Amino acid sequence: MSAAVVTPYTVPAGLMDTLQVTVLVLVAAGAAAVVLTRRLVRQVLVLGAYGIMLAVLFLTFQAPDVTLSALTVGAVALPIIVLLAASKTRKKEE
Amino acid sequence: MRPALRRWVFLAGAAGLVAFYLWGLSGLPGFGNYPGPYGPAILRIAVAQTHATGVVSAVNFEYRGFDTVGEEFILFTAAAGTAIVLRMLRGERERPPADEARDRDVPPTSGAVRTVALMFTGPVVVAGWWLASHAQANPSGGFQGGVVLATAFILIYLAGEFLTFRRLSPTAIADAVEAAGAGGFAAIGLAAVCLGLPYLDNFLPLGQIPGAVSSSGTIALISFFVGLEVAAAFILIVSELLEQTLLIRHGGG
Amino acid sequence: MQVFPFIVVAWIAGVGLYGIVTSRNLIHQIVCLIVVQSSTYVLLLGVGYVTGAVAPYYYDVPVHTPAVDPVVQALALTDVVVEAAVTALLLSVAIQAHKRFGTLDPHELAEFKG
Amino acid sequence: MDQLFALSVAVPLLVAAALVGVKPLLSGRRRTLDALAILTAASVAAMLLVIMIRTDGGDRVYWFAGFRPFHGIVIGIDFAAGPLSAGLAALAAVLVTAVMIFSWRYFRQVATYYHALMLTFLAGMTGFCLTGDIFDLFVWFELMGVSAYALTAYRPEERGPIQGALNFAITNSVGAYLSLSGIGLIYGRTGALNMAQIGAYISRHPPDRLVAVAFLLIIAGLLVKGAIVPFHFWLADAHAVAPTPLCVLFSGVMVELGLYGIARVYWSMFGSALGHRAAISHLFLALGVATAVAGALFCFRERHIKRLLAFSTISHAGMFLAGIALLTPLGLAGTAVYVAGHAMVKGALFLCAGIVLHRLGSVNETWLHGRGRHLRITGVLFTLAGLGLADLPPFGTFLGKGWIEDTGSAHGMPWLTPVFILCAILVGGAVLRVAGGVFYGLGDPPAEDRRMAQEAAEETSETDGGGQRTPLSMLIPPAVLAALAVAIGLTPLGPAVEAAAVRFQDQAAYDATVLHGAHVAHPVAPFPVEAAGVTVPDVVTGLVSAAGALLLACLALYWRRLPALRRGYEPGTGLTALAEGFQSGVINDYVTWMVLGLACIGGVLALIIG
Repeated sequence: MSAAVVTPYTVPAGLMDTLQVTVLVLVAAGAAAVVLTRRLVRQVLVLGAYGIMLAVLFLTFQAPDVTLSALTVGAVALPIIVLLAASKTRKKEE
Repeated sequence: MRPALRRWVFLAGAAGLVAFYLWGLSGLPGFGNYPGPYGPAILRIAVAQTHATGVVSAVNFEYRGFDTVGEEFILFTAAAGTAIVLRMLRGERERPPADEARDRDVPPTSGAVRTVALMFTGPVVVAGWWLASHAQANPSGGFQGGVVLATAFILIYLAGEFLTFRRLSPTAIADAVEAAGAGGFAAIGLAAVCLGLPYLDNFLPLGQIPGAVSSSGTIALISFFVGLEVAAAFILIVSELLEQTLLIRHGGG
Repeated sequence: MQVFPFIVVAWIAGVGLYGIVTSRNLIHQIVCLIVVQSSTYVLLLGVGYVTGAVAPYYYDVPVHTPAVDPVVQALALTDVVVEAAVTALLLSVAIQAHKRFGTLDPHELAEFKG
Repeated sequence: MDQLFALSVAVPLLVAAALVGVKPLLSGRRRTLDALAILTAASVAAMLLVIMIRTDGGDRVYWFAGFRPFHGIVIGIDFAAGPLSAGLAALAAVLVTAVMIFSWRYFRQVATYYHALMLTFLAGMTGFCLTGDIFDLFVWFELMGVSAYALTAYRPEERGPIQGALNFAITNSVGAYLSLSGIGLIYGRTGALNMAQIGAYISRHPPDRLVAVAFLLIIAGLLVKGAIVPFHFWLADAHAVAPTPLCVLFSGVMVELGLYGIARVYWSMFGSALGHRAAISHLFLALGVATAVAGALFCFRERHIKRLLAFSTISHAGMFLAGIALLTPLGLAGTAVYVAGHAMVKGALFLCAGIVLHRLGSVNETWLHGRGRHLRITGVLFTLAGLGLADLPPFGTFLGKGWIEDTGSAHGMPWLTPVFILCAILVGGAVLRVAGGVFYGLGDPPAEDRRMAQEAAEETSETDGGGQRTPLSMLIPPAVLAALAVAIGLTPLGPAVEAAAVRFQDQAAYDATVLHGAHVAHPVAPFPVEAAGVTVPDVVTGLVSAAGALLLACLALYWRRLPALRRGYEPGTGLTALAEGFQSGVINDYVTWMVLGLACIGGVLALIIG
């Protein structure tokens, strides 16, 4: 089953490959950026951006369902929760 | 361990583990060559068997529905756990949020933000509802819909109406909705058992047209309950955290 | 392209673990845990991908068009929920730790080991 | 009867949801809540016991939503249970019941969520034991984990819990995600999630690298859960701070579930595909023995009673892994009996520690010295359970350990016997030292270790404490557990347990049962079946262990009164500095050790597979 299938809806292979590689590189860089951003509030923003990149990656992997989840959870809900926790713990330090 | 030493120990270990992983990758079919047979088998039978055109939903709520029961209860447990962990401690008291206090030191939410946020609330609720009720057709489902529904409540908070947010989502009601969502899912499974069928059997009529809102039997119903559960769980978690941030003050502070 | 996505998976997981190991702030550490878990989505969707196939939705595509694996997508969805749940719980524990001890540094917290 | 499979998970989940849903109605009706939770746990235990007995003649498979496999392709999720898996789940349910009864009077006030979380925890453990699907295994693993993290942090009034809960949650989550990666890899290779189907697929092919990588990653999370060196650090931190009733579950069954998971994935999926049985057996034997010895040494030096018991659990986890790693039916049967016996005595010990904490407000051995004299019944129970932990016949523990040693000797590993006896002596000696000092005031209080004293002093006010009498509802559970431990030792279970073990180890029979609905009447044992009965060596090693433990306890208690050697050295203290270095309490360190440990095991696996 190794031969690539072709359907009327198939994106040309070269285009798809380029797209996937580009987004994969972006995701890899994004992951590093999330980890290396040590300031919390800034990290939340980077995390949101990383979530969006993941969502795009999943779209290129033909997974619209997971894309939606990655957007709603990874790019919206999780950053909000982390932001709340960060702001709660920051207040004390003042 | 001292941080510098730890970093080197970790890097050595990680290098070894990654090398081991790469060594093993030779046995994995290359990217894009998924060999099956699970996926193709599902794709072959799903639409005819469940009348759901969204095969992922069919897998989530039907073929592997039992996983989803566990998953919903993970979320349920996490919401309950958040509540248990963040209970008010001795020496803590609630005070009015800064923007409601008499000596307010934050500027009021700007009119623009307020208007935009409130304007979006309605469409977001509609979008969430639509997503939760179209699991059987489109890339959507109770999970995404639930999160979007919860977002609507967060928008109300963004509009500067935290007390409204709190009033609209009192913990007891959110708890009840959450329990109804998670419990409802488990109960649908039990209903099948009561009919003498295996747990989670799709015992409802599947409808005539695959993909229509009323098609696919229990899939649509389960997706709806999942939506309830997810929305309520997220609202609970966010409101617990918001309370921590806005209302609770330690001791004299 | 044959193994590149799987190398990215190792990179994401490795970077996330590196973040956990070097972090001096619990919330930062929890965010790194999110990164570690995100590697599993990429892995799952990566192994189920079929070059040239469509997404597994037959709403406006004829039934039996070759599609990518729907099972991994269902698994990834489950995984996303698990991530959100674990993160929320961990963050609330971290908040509690900060309230109690006034710090989020794992080294300082270890002094209060009980 | 088959519906019991689904009900044993669905019922506790449904009750948990119902308890939270009608929370406002139940507030202030603590007893209703307690009764509901106890009733649910007990009925789950009953269901699982029925399953255990009914599967005696062969594994039973339950297909959710009725999706049976066609042509060997599985499209749904199954529960596939035999006596061992159902028995382990039943053990979990029995312990949850005992713990809920104990909590009746133990907690002054308790949130509704506590009961709900206990029930989801139970459902997670049950699902984990019964499932036949590798991803489903992960889901229940996570449900179990999330419930356990929340319950560990349940008492945020105290200083400790937060640290322990965080270490526990983060290390276990990292392990779980590694497991999930392994599941992804094996799925990418086989296109299947059902363990039988995966096993059938990969054993048709020569052993290959990807299978080894997937195996290591999948067991990573289970090794963490199973507290195997060097993945064990979270355990002592979590036990020290978790509410005492919860410790019973952590030590008695949750850790063992991790090891069960390893056995399950090995014998249903990887056993025949990996090949090289001898080498793999040695690898895990080494891990097990290292864990057993390290846990026993750390146990003996500990003064915080709950941490002490936690380290003894690590030591036993190592012995269990060694028993499984022998790969023989008798080894597995011995482990099963050992796990059951250990769960009972360890549960009794923790519950007694809970009573001490309830009445005296401390778990610091030094401070408590001689102060527990008036807790007569508790003292007797604690001492008896301590002897049980030291494998005194007729406690079930001696039988399990004896079988493992028998099969070890028969397969060219006679050195296993002295190692096990040594571990039992150290662990039992530590527990009996506590018993003698706290409840009978024997000897001298052990030297005050400043750090440990501080830790133990923080462990206070879990309950209202200081009651004049120990409530009966707190004494009955440990007494029943100790009695059950004796019952396990006296019941002639040998042939039945060994038959179950043979069945568990027969991968072909498991495949046929799950994939083709076959009934395999006579599973094939991988090794000649040795007789499982009470033999003279079993009794002798058990007696030697118990006597050694008593002697060691006396030595430790009267150390300073001995004429010679009495200056400058306190038994067990030499390890303190070493322990400080490893058991640092810093999550970063724990994750580092985990990665390093996995890399080492991976390297060995790579050498084995070649």
